[in-house]
This record gives sequence, C-alpha cells and structure tokens, in this order.
Amino acid sequence: SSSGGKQPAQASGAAQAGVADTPRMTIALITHAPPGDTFWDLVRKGAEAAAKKDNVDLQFQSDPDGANQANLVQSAIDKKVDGIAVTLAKPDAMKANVEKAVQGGIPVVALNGGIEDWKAMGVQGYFGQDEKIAGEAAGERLKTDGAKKALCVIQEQGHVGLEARCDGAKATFPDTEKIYVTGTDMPSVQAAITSKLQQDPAIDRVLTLGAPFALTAVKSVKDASSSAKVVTFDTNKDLVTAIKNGEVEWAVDQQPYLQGYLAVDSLWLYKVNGNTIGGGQATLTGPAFIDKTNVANVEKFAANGTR
Amino acid sequence: MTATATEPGRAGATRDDRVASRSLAARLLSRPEVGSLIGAIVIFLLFMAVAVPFRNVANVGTILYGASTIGIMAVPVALLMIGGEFDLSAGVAATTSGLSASLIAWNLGLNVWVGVVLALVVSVAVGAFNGWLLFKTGLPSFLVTLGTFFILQGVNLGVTRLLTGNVASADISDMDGFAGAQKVFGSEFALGPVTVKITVIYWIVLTLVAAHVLLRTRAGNWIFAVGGDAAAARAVGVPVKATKIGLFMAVGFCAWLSGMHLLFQFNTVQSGEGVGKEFIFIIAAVIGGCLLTGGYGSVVGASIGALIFGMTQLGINYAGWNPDWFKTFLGVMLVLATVVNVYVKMKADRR
Amino acid sequence: MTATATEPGRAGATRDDRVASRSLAARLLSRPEVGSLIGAIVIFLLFMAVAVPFRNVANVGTILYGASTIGIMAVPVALLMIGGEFDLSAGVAATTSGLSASLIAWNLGLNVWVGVVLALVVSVAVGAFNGWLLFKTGLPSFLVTLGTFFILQGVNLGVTRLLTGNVASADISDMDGFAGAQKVFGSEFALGPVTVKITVIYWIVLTLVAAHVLLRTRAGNWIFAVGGDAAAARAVGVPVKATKIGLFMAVGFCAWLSGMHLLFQFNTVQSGEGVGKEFIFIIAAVIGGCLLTGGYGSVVGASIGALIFGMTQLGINYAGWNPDWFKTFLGVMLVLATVVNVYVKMKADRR
Amino acid sequence: MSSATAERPGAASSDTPILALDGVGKSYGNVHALRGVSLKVRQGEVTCVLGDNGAGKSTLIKIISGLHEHSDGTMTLDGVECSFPSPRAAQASGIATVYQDLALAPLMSVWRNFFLGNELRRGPFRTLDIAGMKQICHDELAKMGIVIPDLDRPVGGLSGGQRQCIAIARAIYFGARVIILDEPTAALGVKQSGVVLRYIVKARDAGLGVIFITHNPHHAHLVGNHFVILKLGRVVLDAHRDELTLEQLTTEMAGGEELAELSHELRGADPGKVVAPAEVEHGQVEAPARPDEEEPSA
Amino acid sequence: MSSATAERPGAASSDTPILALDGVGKSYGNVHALRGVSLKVRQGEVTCVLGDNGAGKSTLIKIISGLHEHSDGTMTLDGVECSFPSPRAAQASGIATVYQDLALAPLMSVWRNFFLGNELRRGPFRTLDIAGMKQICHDELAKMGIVIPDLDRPVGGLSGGQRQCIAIARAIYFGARVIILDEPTAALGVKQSGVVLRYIVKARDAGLGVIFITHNPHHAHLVGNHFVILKLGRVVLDAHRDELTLEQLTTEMAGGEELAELSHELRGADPGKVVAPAEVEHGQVEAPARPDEEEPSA
Ligand SMILES: Nc1ncnc2c1ncn2[C@@H]1O[C@H](COP(=O)(O)OP(=O)(O)OP(=O)(O)O)[C@@H](O)[C@H]1O
Ligand SMILES: Nc1ncnc2c1ncn2[C@@H]1O[C@H](COP(=O)(O)OP(=O)(O)OP(=O)(O)O)[C@@H](O)[C@H]1O
Ligand SMILES: [Mg+2]
Ligand SMILES: [Mg+2]
Repeated sequence: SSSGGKQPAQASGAAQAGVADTPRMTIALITHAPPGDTFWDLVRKGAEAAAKKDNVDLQFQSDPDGANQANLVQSAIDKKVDGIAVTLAKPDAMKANVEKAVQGGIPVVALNGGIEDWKAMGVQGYFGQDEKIAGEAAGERLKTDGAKKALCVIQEQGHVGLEARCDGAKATFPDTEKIYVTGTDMPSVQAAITSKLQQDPAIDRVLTLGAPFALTAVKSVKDASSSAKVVTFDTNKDLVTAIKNGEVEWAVDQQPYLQGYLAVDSLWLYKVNGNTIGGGQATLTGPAFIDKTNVANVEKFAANGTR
Repeated sequence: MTATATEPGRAGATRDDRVASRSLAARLLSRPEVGSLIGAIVIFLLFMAVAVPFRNVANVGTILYGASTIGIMAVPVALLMIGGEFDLSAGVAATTSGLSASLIAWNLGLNVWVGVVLALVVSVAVGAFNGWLLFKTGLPSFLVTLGTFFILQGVNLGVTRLLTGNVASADISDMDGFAGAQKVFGSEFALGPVTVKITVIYWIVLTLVAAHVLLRTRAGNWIFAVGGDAAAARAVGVPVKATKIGLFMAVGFCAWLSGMHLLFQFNTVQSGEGVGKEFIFIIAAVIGGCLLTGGYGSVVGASIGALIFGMTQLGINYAGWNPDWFKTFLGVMLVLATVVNVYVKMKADRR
Repeated sequence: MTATATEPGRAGATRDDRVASRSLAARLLSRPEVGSLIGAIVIFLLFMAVAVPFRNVANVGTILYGASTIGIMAVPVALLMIGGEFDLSAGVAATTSGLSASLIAWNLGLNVWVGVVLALVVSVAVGAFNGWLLFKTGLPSFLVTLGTFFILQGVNLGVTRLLTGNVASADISDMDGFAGAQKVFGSEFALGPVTVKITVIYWIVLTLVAAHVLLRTRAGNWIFAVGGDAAAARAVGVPVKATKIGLFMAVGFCAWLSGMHLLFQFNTVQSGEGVGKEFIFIIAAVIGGCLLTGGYGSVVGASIGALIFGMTQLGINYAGWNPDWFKTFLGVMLVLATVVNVYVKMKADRR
Repeated sequence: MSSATAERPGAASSDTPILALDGVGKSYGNVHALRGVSLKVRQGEVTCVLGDNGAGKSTLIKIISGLHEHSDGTMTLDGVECSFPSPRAAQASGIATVYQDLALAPLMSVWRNFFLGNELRRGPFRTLDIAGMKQICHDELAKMGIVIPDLDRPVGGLSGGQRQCIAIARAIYFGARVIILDEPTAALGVKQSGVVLRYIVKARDAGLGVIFITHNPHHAHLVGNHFVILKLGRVVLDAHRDELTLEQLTTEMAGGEELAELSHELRGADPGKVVAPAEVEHGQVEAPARPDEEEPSA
Repeated sequence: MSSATAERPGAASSDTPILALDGVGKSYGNVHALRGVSLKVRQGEVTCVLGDNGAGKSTLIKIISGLHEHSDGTMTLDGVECSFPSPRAAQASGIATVYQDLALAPLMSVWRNFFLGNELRRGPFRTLDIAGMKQICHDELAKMGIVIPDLDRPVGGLSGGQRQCIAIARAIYFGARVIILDEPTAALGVKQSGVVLRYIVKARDAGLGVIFITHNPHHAHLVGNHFVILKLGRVVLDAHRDELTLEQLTTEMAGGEELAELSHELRGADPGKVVAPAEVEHGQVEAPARPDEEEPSA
C-alpha cells in the first residue's frame, strides 16, 4: 500500500545488550493487570528486556482479583521459582503469601503499587511511584495551569490505586469531581464523559487515569462541544502523538518499562551479586510530566512501543 | 355416504358468549414492547424532572449514541434469546471483528476495505462455529459460547501481540480506504441541534428489519417455535438446526458492525475490550421483555431495553448524583423500569 | 360387590420383558456427578502430563484452596439453579458481608464477633430480600438479582467511603476477637505435606450437607420440583415460595461464609471486589451438570465443576504456558471437561 | 331439564354435603370461564362433571383443589365457608386431585413424583424413607396393572398412559376425603380404564367423595351417582343417576346431538370400502357434514 | 391369532401399500420399545393401531413421521426403501401427524401454531400472509365445531380439548397422502370426537391413508378397516374389519379380559348406593380385585 500498515524493518526493543552468562533462573512477575492493558504491556516489555539480558526465564502472570493474585504468588512458590516480582496494589491480600515466599527464601521485589507496605513484608526493594503523590503532583500541575474544575475518570470502580490518584489530585486541587466508567467498553466511556461534560460546563480539565481513555476523552470533549483540555496518567504510543498534536496537554509518566526492567534486573543482581537496588529505599520511577516541551525525547522510543 | 343438507365448512360452533371483547387499548398494552416503552417513558420523565441537562434537546444525541452501541447487539441477542439460546461471546466477538479488520489490513498492507470484508467473514464464521459446536456437542449454548468467550479473549490478546508486539492494534488511520470506511462506520451528522452518530441509524434500521423478520416472515415464526419448544418445532417440520445456526450468524454479523464502529471511531482496538458487554446485551433484551427460557419476546422491546439502559447510565451523570452510588441508582432504575413493564402487561391481560 | 378370588394388591401386570436390566456401571455412569468427575480426571491427567509442579503432592493444597473459594459459593448457587432461579448478586454479596462485619465492628468499636454475627444477619436478609422481591414483582430472578447486584455494588462503595473515607475497609486485625475469628475463618493446617486452608473443610462439609439435603430430605425433593415445574409442584402442595426464598437465604449464608474468609484472610476488604464472580459460580454449577432451566443437577457435580475450574486456572500457570493465551486454554479445557461429561452420560444412557 | 338437584330423600346419612359450591364464577382476563356454578359433593357418592371442550370443567376443579381462587360465589367445606389459598391448604383438608395436565415434574423420578409434597420420612433426622417410598410406589402402580421396572427413571420418558397412571395412583393413595379426577381415563387403555373405574367405586365405598370428569358417557354412566353437565361455563343439567339412561346421558353430553346417528352415518360410510389412492392439496379433505346444532332440550 | 395380514383379494386397486414397515425395532437406551413390527398402510384405508399403555404405539408412529429413526428393520415408501431423517422429510412425502403430546409451542398464538412449518407467504418479499392464515385457521377450527374467538391468544391458555382440536385440524389440513392420528379423541368431548371420526372417514374417502391410534374400541370399530394390536412392542394381532366384531375387538384390546364382566361388576356395585361418610388414611382405598391376566387367545 502507499501508506501506513506494518513497516518492514522495525527496530526491536530498546534495551539491547549482550546476554549474561549466569546460570538460567526463573523469575515470576505477578501483577494485578487486567488482560490486554497497554500500560501493563510496557511493564512486561521492560521485564522481558531485562530477562533476556540476564538469561532469566520470565513467567508473567496477572489477575485483577486480590485473592486470585495472592494465589498466583502461592503457585509461584509451588513452582519453586528463583525470584518473585509482584505488584502490591492490594497489600492486605498479598501479605500472607508474600511473607511465605520471603520466609521460604525466595527473594521478592515489589513494583508499581504498595509503597507503604513493601518493607513490612520483608520485600527487597520497590520500583514505582506513590499513587497518592503522583495524584498530588497532577493536582499541583492543574493548579499552576490555571484550571478551574477537573473531572477525574476512574475506569474501574473501587480500584484502590486509581482512587488514590483521584484523591491525591483532589487533595491539591480541591475542585475535582469523579466519574466511574466501564473501561472495557470504549463507546460507553465516550458517552459517559460526554454526558458529564454536558452536565457541568464548568469542567475545564478531564484527568484520565490511562492513556487509551485520554484518547477517548478527546473525542468526548469534541462531542460535548466543551472547551475542556485533556490530561492523563500514563502513556502509550498513540498518546505521545496526541501530546505532540496538542490534543492532550500532558501525561504523568511513571515509566512502566523501567519498573518492569528494574524489578527483574534487581532480582538478578541480588541472586548473582547480592546487590539491592535502592539500598532498602523505594526507587521512584515517577511522577514525571510529559508535555509538548519534552515529548520529542519520548517520541522515538514510544514508536518502538517501549515508552 | 349420507349427505346432510348443511353445507360443509360452515362455522357450526355456537358463539362463545363468555369472551368479553378486549378493548384496543388493552390489546395494545399487552404487546411485549409496549410495557417496556412505558417503562422507558417513566425513566425519561424521572430524569427530565431531576436532571437539567437532560432537558436540553442537543444532548439527545449523546443518549442515543450510548443506547445505540448497546442496541446494535441487543437486537440479534434478543432474537437469539427468543430462539432459546444465549451468546456469551457476543461482546468479545465485536472486539475480535475490529481486531481482525485492523490486523489483516495493517499486517498485509492491504486496503482497509479488504480487512473490513474479511472481518465480516471471520465474524459470521465465529457465529456459525458457535452454532455448529452447539449441535455437535449437545451442550447448552451457555457453555458452548462461554468456551468461545474465553477462547476469543485469548485469541484477541495472543494474536494481537504476535502480529504487532503490542496489546492494541496499530493505528490504521493513514491507510488506504480508511477515510471511506470511517464515513460508513464512524461518522456523524447534524439533525437540527442534535448530532446523530451513524450507529444510531444502524440501530434503528436493524431494529426495524429484525422486527419485520420476527413478526412477518417464516423465519420469524420458526424463531419463536424453536425457542418455545424445540421438540415440537422439529416435529412439525421446522428446521431447528438451521434456524439456530442462522441466529448465531446474525449475532456474528452485528458483532462485525459493532467491531467496525469500534475500529473506525477509535482508529485502534484494545485487545482486552468487550469483556462484560455480553451481559449488558442480555440485560437489555430481558428488560425489553424477552424470556430467558426462550419462545417469547420482542426485538423492539430489546431496543427499548437498550434505550432504558443507556438513558439510565447517562441520566445519572446528567443528574450529577454522587458517583459512588452510581451502580445503586442504576440497579434501582432498572428494576423500576421492568416492574412498570410487568405491571402494565399484567393490567392489560386482566382486561 | 363381586369379590373375585384374587387378592387385591397383587402385582397384576405382566412383567415387561423389553427392559434390559442396566449394569451397575451404566447406572453409576448416568448419575449427573459421575460425568463431571470423569471430566475432572481427564483435566487432571492432562496437567499431570504437562505441568511438573502439578505432580508435587504438596501443591495439592494450592489447587484445593483455589477450588474451595469457588466451591463454597458454587454449592448454594447450584441448589438455587436446580430450584429454577439465578442469583447474580452472589459475588458482590460476599463482599457486602465482609464489609458489614468489618465496618460494624470497626466503626462502633465492638468485638469482631459482633460484626461477624450482624454480617450473617445482613447476608441472609439480602437473600431473603431477593426472594421476596422475586415473588412481589413477578420478575424473573435474573432481573431481580441483577438489580441487587448493582445496588449492592453501589452500597459497598458508597457506605465504605461514607464510614471510612476510603474504598477499602480499615484493618481490624488489632481488634478484640480478631484472633479467634481468624482461627475460624482464615486459618490453615498441615496434613502431611499438604497445607490445607480451612475453606477447603468448609467446602467439603457444605457439599456433603447440601448433597444430603438435596437427595435425602423433603426439602431436596421440593427443590427439584420447584425447578422442574413450579406449577406442577404448587398443584401437588409444595410450598413453592418458601422453598425458593429458602434457597436464596442459603446463598446468603454461604456468601457470609465467603465474606468472612475474605475478611479474616486479608484483614481488610476492598469495596470493589466480587464483581464477576457470580458468573464463575454459575459456570461451575453448569460444568457440574446443572441445567440452566432448573429441575436437574447435582451439588457434588457443582463442587467438581469448581474443582475443574480451579484446577484449570492453576494448571495453566503451573504448566507455564504463554499467559497471553491463558483464557483460550481455559475455554478449551472447560469445553473439553463438559464434553467428556456429556459424552459419558450419553453413553451410559444408551446402555 | 333444569338445574334442580334431585335430592333423594332416602339418602339421609349424607344430607350435608362435604363440599358445596354456590354461584361460583371465575374469569381469566377477558374470558369468563365459569359463571354461577353450584355443585354439591357428598361423601360416598361419585359426582360426574361432564361437558364440551372448554366448558370450564378443569377450571371448576382447579378452584376446588385450591389452584385458582374463584372470583364470585362461595365455597363451603363441611358447612363452613372457605376458600383455599393454595393447593396445600386443599390437601390439608383431605382433597386430592388428578389434574388434566397431570402435574408431574418431568425430570424427576417416578417415586419422587409420586410422593411429591407428601414425602415419607423416618429416623431421628427425618430423612426420606426412600426404600419405603419406592416400595409403596411400586405396589400402588402394580395394583393398577402398570409395572415401571425402574422407578428411578424420569417421568418425562414414560408413555402418556404410564404418566396418567402415576398421577391417578398418587391421588387415590393420598385422597383422604375427596378425590378429584380430571379425565383420568383419557390416555388409558381399555384394561387400565377398567382398573381406574373400579378404583373409583372402591373409593366411594370407602366413604370418600369422588368428582369424576370424563368425556366417555359409558364410563360416566358405569360409576356415576350424580351428573352435572357444564356448557359454556354454566350448569345446564344436574341430575341423579336414576333419572337418566345411558342413551339420554350420551345425548345430553353431545349437546342434544344423536350419537346413534353418527354411528349410523359412519357405518353407512362402509368401512370395508377401499378407495383409489390419491394425493390431495392442502385443505382438500372436505369437512364432514354435521347436523345443525341445538341447545339441549332441557 | 397370528400376525398374518388378511389381504382382501377384492381390494385390487391398492395392492401395493403406500407405506410398509417390515421387522422394525427401536430402543431407547435399555428399553426396547418396539421389536419386529410389520405394518402396511394402504391408501383409502383406515389402519387402527391399538394396544395397552406403553405398548409402543407412539414409538411406532414417531418412526413413521420421522421423529425417531428405527434401529432395525426396513421401511418402504411406495415400494422404495427409505428412512426419514427428520419430520420435515416425512412431511415432504405427504405424511402429516397428530402427536400424542400435540407438538404445539405453548407461547405462540393459535394461528402461528396451526401454520408452523407450512407458513403461507405472499407478495414480492415473501412475507407472511397473516390475514389469509388467520382466515383458514378460523375456518378449519370452525369446521370442527371449535370457535376460539381470539386466534392471537397463546395456545398455552387453551383447554386440553381446544389444543387437541388445533393439532388435528392442522394435520388434516396439511395431510397430503397419509394422516397419522395418535389418540386424537382422548381429550375430546362427545361431539368433537364425532367430528374427528367423520373427518377420518372423509380423509379415507379422499383417498388418503389414515393411521388411527385410540384406546376406544367403539371409535376404532366405527371407522377402522384394519386393526393392528401391539403388546409389549410386538404385533399380536393384525386383522381386517370383517374378521372382528366390536366385542371381539374390545376383548382383544383389553388383553383377553372380558369387559362385559367389568360392566357387570360395576353395575353390581350399585351406583345408586350411598355410603356413610368416612375419612381414610393414606393407601386405605383397597385395590380393586381384577381377574387374572391372560395372553390374548390368538
Ligand atoms: N390460564 C388460562 N388463561 C386464559 N384462559 C383460560 C385459561 N385456562 C382456561 N382458559 C379458558 O377457559 C375456558 C374453560 O377452560 P377449561 O380448561 O376449564 O375447559 P374444560 O372444560 O376442562 O375443557 P376440556 O374438556 O377441553 O379439558 C376455555 O375457553 C379456556 O380457553
Ligand atoms: N424418550 C423415551 N425414553 C425412554 N423410554 C421411552 C421414551 N419414550 C417412550 N419410552 C418407553 O417406550 C415404551 C413405549 O412407549 P410409547 O410411548 O410408544 O407407548 P404407547 O403405546 O404410545 O403408550 P400410551 O398408550 O400410554 O401412549 C414405554 O415403556 C415407554 O416408557
Ligand atoms: Mg379440562
Ligand atoms: Mg402413546
């Protein structure tokens, strides 16, 4: 075809390095990701890059339900893996089995969620951001942007991490309203945001909590003939383009690729050299803002699907 | 043979004076769709009273759009339910369709329309596969389509990653034929103050066609029969298998329509989408008066069910009620609408 | 009256020589649970062959735990389905129960056990409400419990935020009575190399009790009857209403058990949890041979269905298969297990 | 013939009927299925309810057995006015019914259907006495000349007559004061019909009240003491056996049409005759000529 | 009596039967419902299939109408061996059936049920000719003496006899070569039964083959040319009308039991008698005494 489509020779993953000659080890990466989520795809790609470099057999598993995720940790223990990287979005649910793994001598690191709880469980390290702090940073940014009223779009009802982001934003930017949408149904997301914008014309910022929802919110803003601007948490390839085009103002980036990469790499380092990344402190991967001013840096990596 | 003087064929039975003739109103009210229509009106008036933006005629477009994306699938799902079967794979099948079109076109660098046509083939084939498996295994359709539901979820994710390395299809908006296809599947137009999305047109046309098929054609008669009593239908010569497989294929066709809208509205399709929607289609059909056990129901009713669902979802937003209680309001409204429906029908039958 | 020489009551009919006596094996195989048991064995052997950790006897505990959390609810849901009704609120009802216990105890600063007991009252009341609404409105239970499903979701979130300002209940592990309650609802013990969670015990006990009730008591007879033909059951004097409401209350009771485990295993309960689980309970019951239309099924079968589901979920992990295709494997396995089930039954009936 | 009940002065022992209906009516939506029906059921008597299709017979007995509530009129049990809110209440008053649609759960086994609502229980835990129930069920069916080798088979797989027998055997076994049979012999063979008729007489002799609905005048006349004919929801005849011959009864049941004529006409049609084969179009089988309809000369 | 068919030499015009079964058998799982049944259906004749409950009559006609496939033996249509894979195929060969369970969809309206599988269509879009179908449906039912005022009512709400009439009217309307009626008069009143019997004669006279299953020897003897009695799945009698009187037929149907005896016995029971009221325990109604069973003296 004359345009578009799959381009023949695409550069593969960003982090290309030699392969370690350490003995092959198995690491389980257990997250609370729903299947087919773009954000978690980046985490996984980072983890896979590290696994490839470190000669690690990576076993990626996920379940959004807390009890089921805990059971996945148990099954990793059963499989006698060499290390576990786990998200602690629902720390209470995970606690018992994570501790069991630690006591069983399996090194565990946490990523993405659980910044307040990981130490107490005996986990080696933490890679991610504090959702609350990220939310507060977003709120600060809204304030400095001169926003008047923001709409925080939660794509999964009762999800602790997402709620924390909204609450954080509300803490520093009090005029924040919430709306729940069905994340697996884009047309209904679009209609719901449109209706909220029609209901409350005072809203001048839509804060979404995931990149695909930001792109949908852009359409809603158009449908509602609203003048609101769209801002978001997290990025993907299309979102970076949207920031470049000015459709989306900015995104709070927590570098998911880095979270996955560091989680696996730190376990490998611990196994082969006894190192702990962060030295017992949380390693923050965000929040950083991507906007028109710095989007060019990100753009070429985003095209590879790694940012 | 003795031939009596009376001519044969004469209506010989005494007139049954016990039957009071029913008023036109009573007859009308006992039609399955009228009850749900009144339910819809009740919900509508309720939101008119409490939600200011609901009264703005320009916002009708948003409400209709929300209803239409449900309605396009609720119509064939209702037909299938009247025919006595479920399709739990209907939601993810739409995603599969959108992904197929996008992946085929993008991966092979073909005109988008080629992808669109091949996606249609895929979708109808999935429907036919459901029907075939139903009769091959003898399992209830709940289980068969549950299997397809899971299988398609995995396929959506697995194939997308295999072909693109990502979990969403690539943006195809710069490819040949995209603009035309977007006109057909994802455009909108102004009707006075209201912006009408093209899905609304599809929804209305589908409803009318399906209602016509159900009530005015032989196939419709067969649908009622296979759902009401498949054994009896078979005994009097209705091709039960063909009818049911045809219904599954109709669901496949509408999943394709839905999938194409998804693709050309958003340019890409997330591979995890669509899960849970199958449930909403069934809800719309049931609110509209379809029996879960089959053999009874109405396509127009199902469309009104979709409208009730869409209206309620958006109406709560318009009313600006506390979002924490969103689902509670939704539940109460749905029960309210269906209670009205049942009440109207009961009253009408009494007369 | 003429009195013939033959004594009354004598079996006067000629022996019907057409009926070949069925072998014990054939009789056994045509029981609804045996088919699903064979399905479970097939899946088990399959994973034994491909997944190394599956062969480790110590891991049986993990598998059983996964199955038990499904099974505790699948048992009453199966009873309810045999009785001809659905409960879509079963999943969130467990969350409601856990939240009630926690919020009541924490908010009023009471002993945890007070919360536990009041949560039981709440749960059973929710079940009774479902049943009451069913008969009051005359709606199908699908719609009634759908309403409750939405309402409870909203209540879970709304009330939790109202009382704690968060979307999860507060940690109550430092409160009076927690240790004891945790022993009862969230403990585990070693059985040789296997660590058995207490839910496994509850699951087994529930299954046995429910199977006994279903097959060996009057209530069980009534459950079959109200599900098979409610009109006929009523005509011969079965209290249809009481039986069905009782079944909903049984679901409420098990939701409480489930909710207490959730609470005392994890110390807090997330208000958004439980959505989608109602579906898994129904799946387990259907895999175990329960008819969606009611009147036929088996509690033991439903428990085996839960085992199949739990085993498949973990087995795919143990086997280390590509997680992108997880759902596809799950779908194929479930269809496989049920096809085996149906095949066994068909073969047995033929003999 | 009017609807004046022919009270026999001799039958003093049962002057107060166990069950009496007075001016009972019932509507289904816009269909008024019963209007002003009066009926008395005496113990030790067989009351036959007869009438055309759709006359309201089944509706009548559904009211008596508590399945429907009547819209007008009164029902008295042992002289006390009552209305059964549910079939369970009617059963508690000793009324057992064989419904026309049999009221069997098709997926349940034979013995479970037999004892449905009246399960036998034993032991400290009140568990079902399965062996006992199977035995009784087998015996009761055997007495009717029906052997179902496997009582665990679901009722749905039995022949129409076998199902009918189960429903009848159940009602006879559980009927304590009144037994109601709605077309019990419809699906039965000659032999089984004979057994059922004998049972009806036995039940009467045991002192029960029996309501027997049938379309077969031979059957009705063989066992009935009292005949009530319904037409379009009203009672058009209420007579004692002594007042009617079989021929009169048949004529009344056919609404005044002479059945002898039918018989003659059909015999005149020469059953021995063989006609040349043919293939006919839809609706080409001519409607048979029928004599003009008349109201029964009452 | 053997199963030798009594071919009448005089009936030359229909020497090759339209439908013939030879040694047909059928099993449901462990129940062998039919074994080695042979039967001939000739055009212009009424073949009565008789027999006890559970004898296999319905199974037999289900095979002929394509609902079940037979396990053994052969079926020939017009001399060509065949087997109907579906009822649709049987209908295409001109065979219409009234099933014992009527095969009506209870939630569908009367006219939709009547034309189910044979809908009338018209116009360029082949839409349903609703007015035409309602008219025909009304007319056909009226010919049977049944008026259902609202043909849009669901069949489920009709009385047992009304439903039966719809099924019969449908089969008679659509039967092109063979009409099969499985206990059509079971739920019918005296008058409607008369109409159905007349219809059977009419259909025969139109040159169709008729298979008529009934438990009523009077009905069978009135219209039957040929009688086939099944017992426990086998043919025990296959005789022409000329060979049997009504009394013989009745005796054969009852399996050798004298019905006159029943009649006598019951009459002896004094229907006029009124017994003192009583209340009996479960199962206290004594089983009636029955004469010993004998094989029909063949
Ligand atoms: N549930 C119902 N809803 C509406 N109409 C009904 C219902 N049941 C019966 N009817 C109508 O009431 C009238 C009387 O019906 P019923 O069943 O009592 O007749 P029946 O005398 O028992 O007739 P049959 O001899 O055919 O059984 C009929 O016209 C019938 O169509
Ligand atoms: N679907 C089935 N599954 C198992 N057994 C069956 C099935 N249908 C019929 N039978 C058995 O086959 C035998 C013959 O049944 P059939 O219905 O042909 O009897 P019938 O002669 O029509 O009796 P009736 O006069 O009572 O209608 C019976 O013993 C019956 O229980
Ligand atoms: Mg009746
Ligand atoms: Mg039969």
